[in-house]
Amino acid sequence: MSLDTILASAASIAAIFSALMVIWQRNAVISALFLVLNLGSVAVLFLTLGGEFLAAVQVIVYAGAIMVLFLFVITLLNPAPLKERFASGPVMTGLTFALGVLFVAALMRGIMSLAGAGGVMASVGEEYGSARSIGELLFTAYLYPFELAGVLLMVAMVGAVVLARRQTAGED
Amino acid sequence: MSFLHLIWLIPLLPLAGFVINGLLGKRMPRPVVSGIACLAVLASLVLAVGAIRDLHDQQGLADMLNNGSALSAIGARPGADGFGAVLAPTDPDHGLVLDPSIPRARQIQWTWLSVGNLSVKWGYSLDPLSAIMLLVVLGVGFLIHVYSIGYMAHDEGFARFFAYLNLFMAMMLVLILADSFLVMFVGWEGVGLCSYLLIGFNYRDMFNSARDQSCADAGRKAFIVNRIGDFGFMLGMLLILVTFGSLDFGQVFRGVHVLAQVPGSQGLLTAMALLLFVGATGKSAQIPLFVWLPDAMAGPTPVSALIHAATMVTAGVYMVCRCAALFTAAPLALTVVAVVGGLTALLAAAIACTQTDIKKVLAYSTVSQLGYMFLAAGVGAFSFAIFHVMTHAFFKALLFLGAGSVIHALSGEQDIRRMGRLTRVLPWTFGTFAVAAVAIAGIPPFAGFFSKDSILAAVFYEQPILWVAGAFTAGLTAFYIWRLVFLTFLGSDRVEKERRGHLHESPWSMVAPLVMLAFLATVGGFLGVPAFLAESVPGLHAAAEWLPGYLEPVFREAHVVGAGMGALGFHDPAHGAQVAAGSAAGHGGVTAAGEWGLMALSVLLALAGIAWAWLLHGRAGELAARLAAALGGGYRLARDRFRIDELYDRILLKPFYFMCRAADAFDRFVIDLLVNLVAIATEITGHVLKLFQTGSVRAYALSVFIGVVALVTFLVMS
Amino acid sequence: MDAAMIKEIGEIVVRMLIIFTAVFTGVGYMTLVERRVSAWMQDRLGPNRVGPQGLLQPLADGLKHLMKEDIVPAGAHRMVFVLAPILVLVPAIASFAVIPIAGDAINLQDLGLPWDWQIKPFIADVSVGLLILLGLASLEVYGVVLAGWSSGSKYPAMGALRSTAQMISYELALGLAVLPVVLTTGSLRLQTIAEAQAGTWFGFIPHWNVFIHPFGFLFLLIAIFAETKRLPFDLPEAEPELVGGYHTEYSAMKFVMFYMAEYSTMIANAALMVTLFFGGWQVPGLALSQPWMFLIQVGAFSAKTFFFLFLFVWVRWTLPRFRYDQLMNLGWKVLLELAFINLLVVAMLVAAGVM
Amino acid sequence: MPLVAYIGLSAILFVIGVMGVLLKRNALTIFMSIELMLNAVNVALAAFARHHGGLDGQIFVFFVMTVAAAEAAVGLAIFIAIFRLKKTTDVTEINLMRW
Repeated sequence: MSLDTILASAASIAAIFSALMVIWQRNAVISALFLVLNLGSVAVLFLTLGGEFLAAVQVIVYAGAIMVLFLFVITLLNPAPLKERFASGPVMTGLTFALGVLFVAALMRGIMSLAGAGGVMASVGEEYGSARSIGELLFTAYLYPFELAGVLLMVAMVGAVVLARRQTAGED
Repeated sequence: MSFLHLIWLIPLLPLAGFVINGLLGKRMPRPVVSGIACLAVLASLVLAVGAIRDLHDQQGLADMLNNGSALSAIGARPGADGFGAVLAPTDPDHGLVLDPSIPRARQIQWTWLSVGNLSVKWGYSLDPLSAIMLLVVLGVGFLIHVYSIGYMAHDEGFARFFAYLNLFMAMMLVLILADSFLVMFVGWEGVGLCSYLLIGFNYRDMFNSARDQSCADAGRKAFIVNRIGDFGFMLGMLLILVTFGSLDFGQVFRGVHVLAQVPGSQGLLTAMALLLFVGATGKSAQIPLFVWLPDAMAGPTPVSALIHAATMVTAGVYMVCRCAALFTAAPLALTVVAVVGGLTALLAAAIACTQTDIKKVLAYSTVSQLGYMFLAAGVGAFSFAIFHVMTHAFFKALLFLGAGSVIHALSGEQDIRRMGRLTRVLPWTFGTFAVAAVAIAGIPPFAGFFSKDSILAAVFYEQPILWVAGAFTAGLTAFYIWRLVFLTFLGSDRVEKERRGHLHESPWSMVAPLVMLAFLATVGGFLGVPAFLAESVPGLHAAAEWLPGYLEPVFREAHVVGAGMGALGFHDPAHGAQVAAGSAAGHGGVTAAGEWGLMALSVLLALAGIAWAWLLHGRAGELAARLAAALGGGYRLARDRFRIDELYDRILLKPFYFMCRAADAFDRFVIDLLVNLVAIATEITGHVLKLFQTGSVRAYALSVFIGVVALVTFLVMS
Repeated sequence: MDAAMIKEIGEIVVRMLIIFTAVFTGVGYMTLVERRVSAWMQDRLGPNRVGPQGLLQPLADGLKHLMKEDIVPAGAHRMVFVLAPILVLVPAIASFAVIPIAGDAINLQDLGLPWDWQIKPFIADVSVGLLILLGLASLEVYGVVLAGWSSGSKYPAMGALRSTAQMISYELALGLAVLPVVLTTGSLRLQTIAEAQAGTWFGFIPHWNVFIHPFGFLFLLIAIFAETKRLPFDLPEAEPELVGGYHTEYSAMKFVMFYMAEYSTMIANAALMVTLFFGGWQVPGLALSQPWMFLIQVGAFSAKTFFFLFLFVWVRWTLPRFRYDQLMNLGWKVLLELAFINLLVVAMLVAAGVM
Repeated sequence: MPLVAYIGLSAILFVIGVMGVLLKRNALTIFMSIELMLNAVNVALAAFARHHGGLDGQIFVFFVMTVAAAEAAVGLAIFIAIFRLKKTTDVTEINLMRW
């Protein structure tokens, strides 16, 4: 057991636990906090996968921006916590959950075929996942999608401003 | 840089005038509007004259060809200005291509269409044939533009009128300069559109209240009848495209020469020629599609003069002449052309004798004269056809403009029964009108005499029967035109009282073009003095058959491989040397005496017609009425235009309406029923399906998820 | 546990000891400095009773707060209420992990100690150190927003919303302001950035980024004032308007944690400015043998950092407060654009080969 | 940790996210569950990238984050608008798309 494996296992357990808590909690704020924990665990997983830059971006973008926005909206609106945990009755919930388990089982069966020689991680150099290497790829091979992503963010920004804007008198 | 490089500008300038006047005309003062319109045409005229001069500058052409590489280095960037000029040896596909032997200058500007193997280039070509048409159209067009300044002075749609007129000029120039069938078709349709717009110019006014027709209806009629012809043109084009794989004139005609050698190809060639001729009958108002032209008189008179007398209606003749190679390769088609032309000439002249509307008379006269042109083309005398196009443009435009001047003076009166004794009031108009009348009647030495006589002489040797019709028509022509003169200007004063107060001679802008045209109608004929005449009259040597000689290279090219030429003595290859020398056209060994005899006969016929007109209408008396009564049914038939409109109504429109109603019923009760059944089924299905539309996004997501699970499970298990 | 492992762990522990001790001491004494300096500026004495010149005052304050009653309001969400101050403090402290305090590692034997341990001048050597700093700065928002929400009362909620909006807004300008430095240095590793500022121009002007990116520094300074919610941008806790902002309901040790977080953020940001723009631990033209080099570099770093801490205090007691809409306008409509233009210009100059 | 473990973890996280979307009543939590799913996919992408030794998978993660950010911004704005209208976050109450 290397340090990496210990770290990855711990992060995996944390990720699964926090994900479960996200959907178990009735209070949206607590859910959001567990989601942050989940995102942090995933960032650690990225680190163990050699994604140093990715982990940093995960923290900055997901935890630092997206989830803050979630929390900001939740606290801004401050809706009363809902009484029911789930939307459907217990039978429906149970069935849906069973469906999920079936899905995981099916996926696992498929994933297991990767085990053995097919699932070996490639050995990578020092530069793997660094800001420089990612940046080089982004600005060369993926320049076009990168620019499109910029446009997407721009559109989203305008859309968000328009949607969330309170309609003042005189407008219809 | 010679004027030949600027050919592209010739149609573009009037188009620019159209754009400017069309967009901004309403906001500009009238002098500016008319100034732009006239200057655009004038500038085109200057460019055209310059280009034609350069075309015949042998030295210049040689220099340009020799310096081809140097020049092409200057103008060789086809993309740079879009019209880069390149000379032949270096790059034949772009810019200027010179052929000094014709002489011909082609300017191919860009590839317009490129579909599969078909590649149509937008190109112009200038050769003697298009040069003559160019000068006629631009010259007469410019005069009529000037005339319109005065004629339309009081009209609300001043700017609109000049915009349309300029657009027409642009389209006509495209038609003339076209280097391929498709480009010609653009101009062809463009002038048709302008014709429609201008006929219906006063679209609110009634044109024929008896038949409840507005001017817009007249325009529509012209357009629809033309569409029938255009359809023929289009089919002909497609047939040519399928056969030769190209629409470029040069390639097609080379293909024709090759095809003509193939035994059994006559049917195909005849079909092509006849289909194109259908287009020509539409545009040039020949039997059976001539019915639109008289109604086209609903347009303002300058329009009638420009479009429906001098230029557009001759497009059909021009097209047939342009396709001379094709028509000569299909003798049967050529015969059809001649027969149709002759019959139209006769029929229209007969109708013209009975009409009482001044413009209607002139309209039928136009149809009749166009018939002459086709008659000439039909016997292979293409250069005489073009000669007549030219002289006709001069005197018929003059007649129309004179008629316009009369109408203008009489505040819109068009019925010659309510005119008379106008010589004093309209001296200039009368003078010039009389010149035109003499010219059309065929009295030497006016323009009409030479062209008509040349045609009749050519016809006499090719189709003697048609010559009879032609000669008789000549007499009729002299009769009806002088009937018009006598009724309008001479005789008793029958002008209505309320119109008398406004009587006045037209302003200078109208009179000046009249004088100019009168001059042309007087001397225009000397461009084509028959050879025997020129030889016998001192000082005319230089003028001997100048125009046919000038045009000859174009038509000689059409006869390079004279398939089926044996029947045509006029352009028999046996006389090729003679023809090329530009001297006597040969006429298949006709003697000078025979020529003299024919000429004398036609002059006699013309004089007889004039005398007859004077007898009937020039002096007081009941002779005309008594004659009309004596002729009875025949007269009424001619007066009612042989009831051809009604005939079309009966045999074409009625069955067509019936078919339409049947189709309508079928559509309503069969197709709609099916469609409605489908719609009802869809609606019912929708009503059932909407039950699943709970509005709960979670439910939708769940169904998606079930599908995903099923799919993944299936994939993993298999 | 073999010797190598002991050595490795020992090295890490010593590094952490040095840095965190320094930070906590710094935080404690910053409270004193603030009170003394403000008193000095207002011609007062300030706390000078506990120990000589009041030097033991922080200790006394800490003790006092420890013994106070820890109140959790009735309407509060208990778990989050407890979690919030921790979430504020941890990122603030964690920031120091990547900030280098000296150039080269030092061997404890050089200091006369018996262990042959190489002590690096930072806790974690991360190649994306600057990103980590920015990420941690953005995480501080959580504590603030949760503190406001969990208090279950209006003033803290308002204060939290204000703080959050303000911090999110100025984070962008902050990030954009430091990017030019990254562009010219070509690294996100703070030690590399500090090392790149060695040397001088003409022998007397230090090769510091502040002289290359004066605007970047200016924008960073303004953004940091807003990030730390200090005057003139202390709207979230503006006493006359919001009583005390998001930590109104907090008391005892939890309140101390907020307080500590504020000061440690200040120190971290000051250190960041020093590292990015003022050569970090660089002392121009100095070349000595270990351990003196190490000690002098640490001293230089501390001195520079203290200068900025003093600036914070100085400004706080000098300038008036902005209005909230002015603050937002400044952030979104002025600072962001200017920082962006600055970045663009620098990027163009770099591309053109000028920088 | 071997590739299989990462991918398995990704699958589990993904299904938990799906469960959240299907079962939760609070629109905000549903939204968070979507983020969970996106993250699960990110783990798989990064793991496969490491497996192949290339960086393209990480680039994809980068783009997924971009899309997630855009989605969060617009989604939350929509959510605010809906909350203003219906005064609730309960999706069972929000069925405007019903026939």
